[in-house]
Amino acid sequence: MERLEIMIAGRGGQGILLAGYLLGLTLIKHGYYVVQSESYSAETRGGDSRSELIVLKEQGEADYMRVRRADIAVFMYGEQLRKYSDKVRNDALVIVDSTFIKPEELREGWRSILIPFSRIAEEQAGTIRVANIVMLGALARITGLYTLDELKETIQRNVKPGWIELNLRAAELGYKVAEEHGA
Amino acid sequence: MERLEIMIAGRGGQGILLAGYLLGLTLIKHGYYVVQSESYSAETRGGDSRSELIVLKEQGEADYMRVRRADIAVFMYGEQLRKYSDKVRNDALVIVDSTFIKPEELREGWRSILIPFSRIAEEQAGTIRVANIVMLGALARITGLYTLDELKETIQRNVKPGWIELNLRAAELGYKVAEEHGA
Amino acid sequence: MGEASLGFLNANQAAAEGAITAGLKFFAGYPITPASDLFEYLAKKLPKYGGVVVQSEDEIAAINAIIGASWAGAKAMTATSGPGFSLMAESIGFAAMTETPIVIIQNMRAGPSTGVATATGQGEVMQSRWVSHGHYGIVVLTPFSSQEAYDLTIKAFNIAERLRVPVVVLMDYVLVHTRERVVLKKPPEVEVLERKKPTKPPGEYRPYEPDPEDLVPPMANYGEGYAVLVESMAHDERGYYAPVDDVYERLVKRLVDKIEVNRHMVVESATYHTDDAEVLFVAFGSVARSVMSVVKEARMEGKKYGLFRPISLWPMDEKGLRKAAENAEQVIVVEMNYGQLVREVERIVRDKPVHLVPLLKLDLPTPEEIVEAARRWL
Amino acid sequence: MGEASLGFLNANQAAAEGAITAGLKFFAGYPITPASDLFEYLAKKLPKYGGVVVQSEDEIAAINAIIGASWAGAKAMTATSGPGFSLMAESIGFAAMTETPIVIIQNMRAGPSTGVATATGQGEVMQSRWVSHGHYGIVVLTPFSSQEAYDLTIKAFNIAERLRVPVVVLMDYVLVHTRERVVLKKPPEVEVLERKKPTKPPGEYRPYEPDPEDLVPPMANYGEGYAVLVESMAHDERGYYAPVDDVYERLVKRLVDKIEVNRHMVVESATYHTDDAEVLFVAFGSVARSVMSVVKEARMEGKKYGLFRPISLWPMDEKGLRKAAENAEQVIVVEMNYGQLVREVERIVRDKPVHLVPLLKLDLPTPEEIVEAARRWL
Amino acid sequence: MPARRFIVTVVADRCKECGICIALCPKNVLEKGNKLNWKGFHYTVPARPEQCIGCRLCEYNCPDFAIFVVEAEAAKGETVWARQA
Amino acid sequence: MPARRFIVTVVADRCKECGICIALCPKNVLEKGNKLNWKGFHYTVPARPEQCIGCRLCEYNCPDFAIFVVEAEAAKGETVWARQA
Amino acid sequence: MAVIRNIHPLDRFLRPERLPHMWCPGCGIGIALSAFLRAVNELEEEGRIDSRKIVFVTGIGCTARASGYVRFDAAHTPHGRAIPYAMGVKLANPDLIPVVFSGDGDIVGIGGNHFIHAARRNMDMLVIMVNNMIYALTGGQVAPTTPEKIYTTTTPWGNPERPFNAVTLAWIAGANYVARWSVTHPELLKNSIKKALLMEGFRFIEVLSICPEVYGRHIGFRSPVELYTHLRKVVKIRGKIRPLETEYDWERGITLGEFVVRDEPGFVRRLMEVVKGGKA
Amino acid sequence: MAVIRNIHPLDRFLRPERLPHMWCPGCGIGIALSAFLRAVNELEEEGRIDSRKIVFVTGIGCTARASGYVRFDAAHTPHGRAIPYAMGVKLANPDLIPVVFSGDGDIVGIGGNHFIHAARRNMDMLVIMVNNMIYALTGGQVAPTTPEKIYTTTTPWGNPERPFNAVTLAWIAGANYVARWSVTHPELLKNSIKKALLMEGFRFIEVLSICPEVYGRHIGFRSPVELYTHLRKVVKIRGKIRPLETEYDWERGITLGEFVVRDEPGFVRRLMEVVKGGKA
Ligand SMILES: Cc1ncc(C[n+]2csc(CCOP(=O)(O)OP(=O)(O)O)c2C)c(N)n1
Ligand SMILES: Cc1ncc(C[n+]2csc(CCOP(=O)(O)OP(=O)(O)O)c2C)c(N)n1
Ligand code: SF4
Ligand code: SF4
Ligand code: SF4
Ligand code: SF4
Repeated sequence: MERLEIMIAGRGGQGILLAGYLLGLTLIKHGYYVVQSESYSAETRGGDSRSELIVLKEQGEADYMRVRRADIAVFMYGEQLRKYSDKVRNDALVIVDSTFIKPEELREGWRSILIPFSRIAEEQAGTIRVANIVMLGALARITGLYTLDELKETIQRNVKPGWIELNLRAAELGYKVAEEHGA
Repeated sequence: MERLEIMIAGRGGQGILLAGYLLGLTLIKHGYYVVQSESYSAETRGGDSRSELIVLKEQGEADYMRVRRADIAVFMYGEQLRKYSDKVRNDALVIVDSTFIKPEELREGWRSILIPFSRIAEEQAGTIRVANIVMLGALARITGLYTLDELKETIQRNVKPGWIELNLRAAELGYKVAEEHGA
Repeated sequence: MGEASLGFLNANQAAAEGAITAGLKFFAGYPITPASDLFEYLAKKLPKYGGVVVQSEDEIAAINAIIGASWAGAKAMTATSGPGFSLMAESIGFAAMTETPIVIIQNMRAGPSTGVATATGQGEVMQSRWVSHGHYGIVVLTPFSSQEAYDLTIKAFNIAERLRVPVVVLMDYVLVHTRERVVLKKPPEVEVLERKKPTKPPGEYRPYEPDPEDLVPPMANYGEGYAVLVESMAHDERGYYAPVDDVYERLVKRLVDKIEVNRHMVVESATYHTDDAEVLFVAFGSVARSVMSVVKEARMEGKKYGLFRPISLWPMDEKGLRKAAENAEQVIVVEMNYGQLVREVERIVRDKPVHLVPLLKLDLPTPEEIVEAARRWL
Repeated sequence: MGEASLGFLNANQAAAEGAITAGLKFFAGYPITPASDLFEYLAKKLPKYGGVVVQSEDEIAAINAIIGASWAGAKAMTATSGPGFSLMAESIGFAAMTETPIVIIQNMRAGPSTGVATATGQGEVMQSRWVSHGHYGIVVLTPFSSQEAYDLTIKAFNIAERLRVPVVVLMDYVLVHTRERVVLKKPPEVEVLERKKPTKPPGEYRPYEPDPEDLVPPMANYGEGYAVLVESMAHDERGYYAPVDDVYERLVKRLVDKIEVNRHMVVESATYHTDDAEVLFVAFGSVARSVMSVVKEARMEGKKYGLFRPISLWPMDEKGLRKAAENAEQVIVVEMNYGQLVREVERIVRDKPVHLVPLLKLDLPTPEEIVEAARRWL
Repeated sequence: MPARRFIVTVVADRCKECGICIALCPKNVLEKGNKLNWKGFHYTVPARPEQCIGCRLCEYNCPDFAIFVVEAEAAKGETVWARQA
Repeated sequence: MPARRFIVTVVADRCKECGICIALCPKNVLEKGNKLNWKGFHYTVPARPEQCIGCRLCEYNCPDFAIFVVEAEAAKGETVWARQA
Repeated sequence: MAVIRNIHPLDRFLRPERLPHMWCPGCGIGIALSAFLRAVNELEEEGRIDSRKIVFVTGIGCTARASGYVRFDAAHTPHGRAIPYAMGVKLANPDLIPVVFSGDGDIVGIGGNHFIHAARRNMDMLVIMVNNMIYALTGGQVAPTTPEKIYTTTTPWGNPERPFNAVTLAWIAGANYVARWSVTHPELLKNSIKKALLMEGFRFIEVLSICPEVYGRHIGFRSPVELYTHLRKVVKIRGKIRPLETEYDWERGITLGEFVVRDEPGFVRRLMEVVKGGKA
Repeated sequence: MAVIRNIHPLDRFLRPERLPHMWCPGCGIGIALSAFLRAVNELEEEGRIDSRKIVFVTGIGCTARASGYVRFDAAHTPHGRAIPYAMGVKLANPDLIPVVFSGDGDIVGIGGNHFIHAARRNMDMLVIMVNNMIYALTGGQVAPTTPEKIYTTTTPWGNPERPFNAVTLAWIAGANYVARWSVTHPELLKNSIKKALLMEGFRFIEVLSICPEVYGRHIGFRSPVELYTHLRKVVKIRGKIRPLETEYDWERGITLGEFVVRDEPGFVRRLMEVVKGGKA
């Protein structure tokens, strides 16, 4: 792996930016060099939310810091999938929240994995608001870029005290469901 | 006369700027083209006050609008005479208020005329504040650049109502004293 | 109207008269030396012409008041000097963004900061163009005599109203302390333009939809039933906030391009003995008059000096300048700052040596002083 | 101290960390997107380092408060974006005139006026230099990464304190929404400079009397017994108002010259494949990174492209730029405005064609978009 | 005097599911619907219009111009769309 | 108790001839002098210092730090210059 | 392209194609705006106002976005500058009716000087200040109206400042009309606006609002209904009391009511009178 | 070069080489400054203040020129900005004692917003506002303190504005100490300054002054003594009255006295307390 481009996209309110941030921190802890950028339409809440990560083995030259062709894409909502799929490689690993996205929306060629992050969060963790963390747990297992423990450590250190417990559970849930998924 | 340079200088409070303004207006009425500029040190009251006039027969090109070598200079106070006499031609017509300036301060070569404008104003017009108008009256007679009537018309039109009477008297006084002076 | 009369006026008074001739109906200001006497002149006189003059609590209020007044249908103006102009920075951009016709008289005094309130300077060449954040268009005119102060103020209103841009008239302390004869031409002897009015009915009219030839949108005033929205955010033709690439690009480009497209009504310069000039001086404002004397006297001695004087400072007559410099071996920029106009001249005249003569003096330099300061290149 | 640590920070946070490392002790600000999160970061953190963070009633109050705080002995800073920077115009000149060390973080967003608060832009190239009236000196630094935001903020304080000038760090919206690894070097690994203190006793010390080599006067703080007068008017070495030609000239020249004389501690640029570049790009800030990708990819195709990136924008590394352009057939300036930096480049590189690629987009342009926009010259 | 009757209209695409009208309605006329509008909100529905007494608390307190009440012959609950594709 | 005595000092080059001290002095100690200072003002002179009662109205009301009063063995009027050539 | 229908009875004063507006679910600004529009609607129906003469001026902030949704002559001016802009409008064309509608930060924060000077001059305009006690658009910084000790993003240690009671400020500065209402009482607000719209001089109405997204989050009331209900408990309507007796205290209560009704000549009239007096 | 001697008992707080100062003959600013310096002198002699801790801050105007004549740490800041500058000074080094000394236009004209916000925050500083009822340095334009109807150069038809009563404004905004005096009563002024200098929080003293050159000329009292005598008739000293009872009326009278003496914690203390509270 020379340079890995990851995109996470969804609606405002789905915790996309926090997910991107925690992912970035975890990857850094793992030893990667990471550039992570956020875009969102602050003006119209409920609008787009995007986190992009460029992951390098070592610190490279600082150059264009956005995803051009994502190697890994996570879509948490259908609207953003439609909007940004042209920024995803034809052979990319694409992980989607099947609570909101139907299989037929996925492009051929993608190595697609459908997991109902939101439903799992709501049903098993008690609130849809941790769907983002469930996703991060799954991502650990699916990509192998970092371990579940590394993710949990990041959560421990960076999440507001009241939320840590819940988030740790969500991460585990995600990891487990991905495992079950055979990923 | 191609271009005539006139400088009037004195202390703040002597009415130098008003004199310059009225002189300018009168000369314009007479048909000259006039550029008149003011300099004063607003910061330190009682400081310098200077009015400079460039008088042309016809409108010339607009160029440097200050006196470089005055053809006619009026000094109402000694300090300014000392300060600005190097801006006065060697053969200039120099008119001074002898209330404040002694003959020995005048440069050789100058065609000098000494008249105690301030004393005349105080004694004959009742207030030193019209010394400037006395001077303008005298200047009409001495230079012949404009007539006493033209000056009086300017005063009529441009001086605050309450002051017109007094100023007209002062102008006449000045004219007369210059006449007596043989000018 | 129609009759020209004569005035013996300083540049402030002449500008005030020009504004009245142009149809000024609203003036808001905050006192500052040396702009106050323009303000005071209008305070006395404008009400007689049915106009309103008001002193606001600061310069920020003044400029916003004239922007509001302009949309309420009045030709509107303010006057200030350096510190006040700086305070207006944000709202000058607002006027540009909303394409509001306003005129700002800027009486340059010695800066920076409080500087010397009663002395002259030319420290605002660059500031007058770039004072506000973001990219926008603005017009800056610079008189060098009372007559030009009168004429250019009328021109400033014409440009402001016709192009819907803020126009700055940049004068200096020396000019506002110099009285000269001014011919107060009135229409039809002098042209007075009005803003373009909507031709479409209220339902269809869009306040930022330009006419394609001149890129300027017609302007509906408040109270005329058009429900116009004056929008400081990036907006589409209706005035609706539109944070979208192409709308944004179209808007910002047009704010600048509409001045370019209408250069003919804006750009102005004067030359003096430039045809065969080997040494070309560039100067504006009162200093240009001292330089004229330098050129005049040099010519008498047979020296081939010339002067290029930008009258519109922004945009400048770049072609005219290049032409004036054609035969020059060197170009000498004389300005009362530490090098601003010279940067533009260097940029425009790329193939000649360009020198700066910075005159950081508090009063108008004499021709002798200029020659002395430029001696090494003469 | 002494230990470097690692951060995963956006440019705002990195700049805040840089300021803390440099010894920031006073921050005053007024909320504005996208500078608020820097402010908020410091509001939480600075009190733990014994510093004070305060929100003022507007940006004018903020900048005056930091100027006062600086004289009271604190390293002081504010942060803002376009509209707030415009409001600070007058007092930036005050800081320059009184030679007060302050740092201003300016987070560029899309203008003019309210523009698009949540989008990027580079509309303040010229404004950052010329925002205030009168002629004065100022330093502007422009990072293109979080690391540089950290490093340049420290450098900004060093320059501000050592040269007694206001220093602007000009970042953009994209950078403050990008997190990267930052090595948080601490002294002695990184140099932190302090203002020069008086060597003379109170009776003899003059607050504006420069050391002859570096033209910078030592600075006594309030409360140290020197009875220093901070004077916004033109002043002599004692701070006494002196509306006199030679004092004025000496002062204004020195305000500019002291930066020139100390260029070595200010001027900085980076080049990328410029040695043999036939097409030289010039760009700064986040856009420069997109251009780097353009250059990198072109090189892979054997095209001789290069990039010159000014890091100090004002003053710029003019020599470096000319050198980078030596072999170029053309110079292409890529900026997110409608032509500002390009004017400087035209002025500096007078013998090559210089082209503008204005990218009036609301988000970081991709390398493809840049190539597309510059196609006619490639 | 016969009881007055009202039509309660919800503009579905404007509703943001804040719940204020539901909470304020003294007669329990309104409830959160289970359909989503284009912005993803479960818009309010006038479930029991016949109970409406026309106090207009919903109309006056709706921050989104999304509900209003008019007097009519017969009570009715309407859900309409302002934006039509 | 013997009457107290005061030295009344005028700093001649600071005085601007405003006349406030003269008008306020309850004992007619001061008067406008007939000499001009370097700025052209007829500076105040303490003409009758022996009448001074030390009320210091002159000192406190002088806008120019140009007059002050100190208690002393013998009454005295002084005119001094701050600026000496 | 979507077709947009005018539906709501206030839609004629709105730009329905821009709805839903940008305000968060349950934000009180919409309630305040609705009250204003109903006031105009009723006055127009009563034949007492011509809505085409209204100029709706806002500064910058969440509240200030209202100018983009109303179908009046309008302006969205720089932050804090709505009042001087409105002054220019009025003086240039006294037939127009300027209404400033903006946030507390905009009006008594950065714009505080324009506010007190306009009140002092009795400048003819109606100022409606929607007070959500926070800088909302920028994400939750302290406002000059934020209660003491409260957490905000720029006072993470607790707000050390005392808030303004804008009612007393407007009164002392000289306003002809001063009232405070709350979005929890929209009809009272509407009636007050109707009255104020027809007066001359400087009229000021403060409207306490709810910002569930930012202020609510800071104080632990994220749900609009909870915050609304809480605010209803905080406010106390008082009849016929004087400005000095009003309270502005999130703990002890915030007084609502009409506190100043004066009849002094507005600036326009004063100006016309001196000019007619004709001394110059 | 002239040799300059320290002569006057206050010369140690002055820069005698700069005297005579730029103020016109009979200008009241010098009387106010003299009272201030005597207050400092007495407090220092009483061992209650260290004059080296004073930072004397002014804006722009005739009054503001005072910073150039005093031998303290000082600043002559942009027009209207003395208060925020002083705020920075105090917060950066709480040992310092900022004193703002400036004109009415500077402080409640262009600087009005800083004024009310500093009072609201109870920002620790003493503000002495010398009120000559006019913009003097710029030659006689209307000030926010100019009486109604008066001729000024920008109200040649008569002033259409009502003036501020700065006392009530400072009080409503939240000042800890509010007093008004006049140069016609310099000892009372001095005593008030002594008291205020030792307090915490925001302290405000308005000093009515005489400007014979500009304001006096406008109202027909050009002679300093005449104007002084007239002002003495206009002012009325009242003990123990409340701010609301004060008058500011050139015809009916202007109330002098001490109107607010409060003991609320100043901003520095408040800030230290919340940070110590340690929530962030
Ligand atoms: C000169 C300037 N400074 C700062 C900002 C950023 N800003 C936008 S809105 C706002 C304050 C909003 O608060 P408020 O007026 O109370 O309105 P709300 O959003 O709460 O309705 C600020 C500081 C700006 N736009 N312009
Ligand atoms: C931004 C700015 N605007 C205007 C001025 C011009 N100016 C200087 S002093 C002054 C007002 C003086 O009035 P005041 O504060 O009452 O002081 P006074 O001269 O009466 O003592 C003004 C408007 C300025 N220096 N800066
Ligand atoms: S009008 Fe009253 S009763 Fe009817 S739905 Fe609305 S809130 Fe309920
Ligand atoms: S101290 Fe009193 S009595 Fe003595 S000279 Fe002064 S004013 Fe007169
Ligand atoms: S009060 Fe002072 S300045 Fe005035 S006359 Fe007396 S000594 Fe001179
Ligand atoms: S942030 Fe607050 S004030 Fe702004 S729209 Fe949302 S709820 Fe309303």
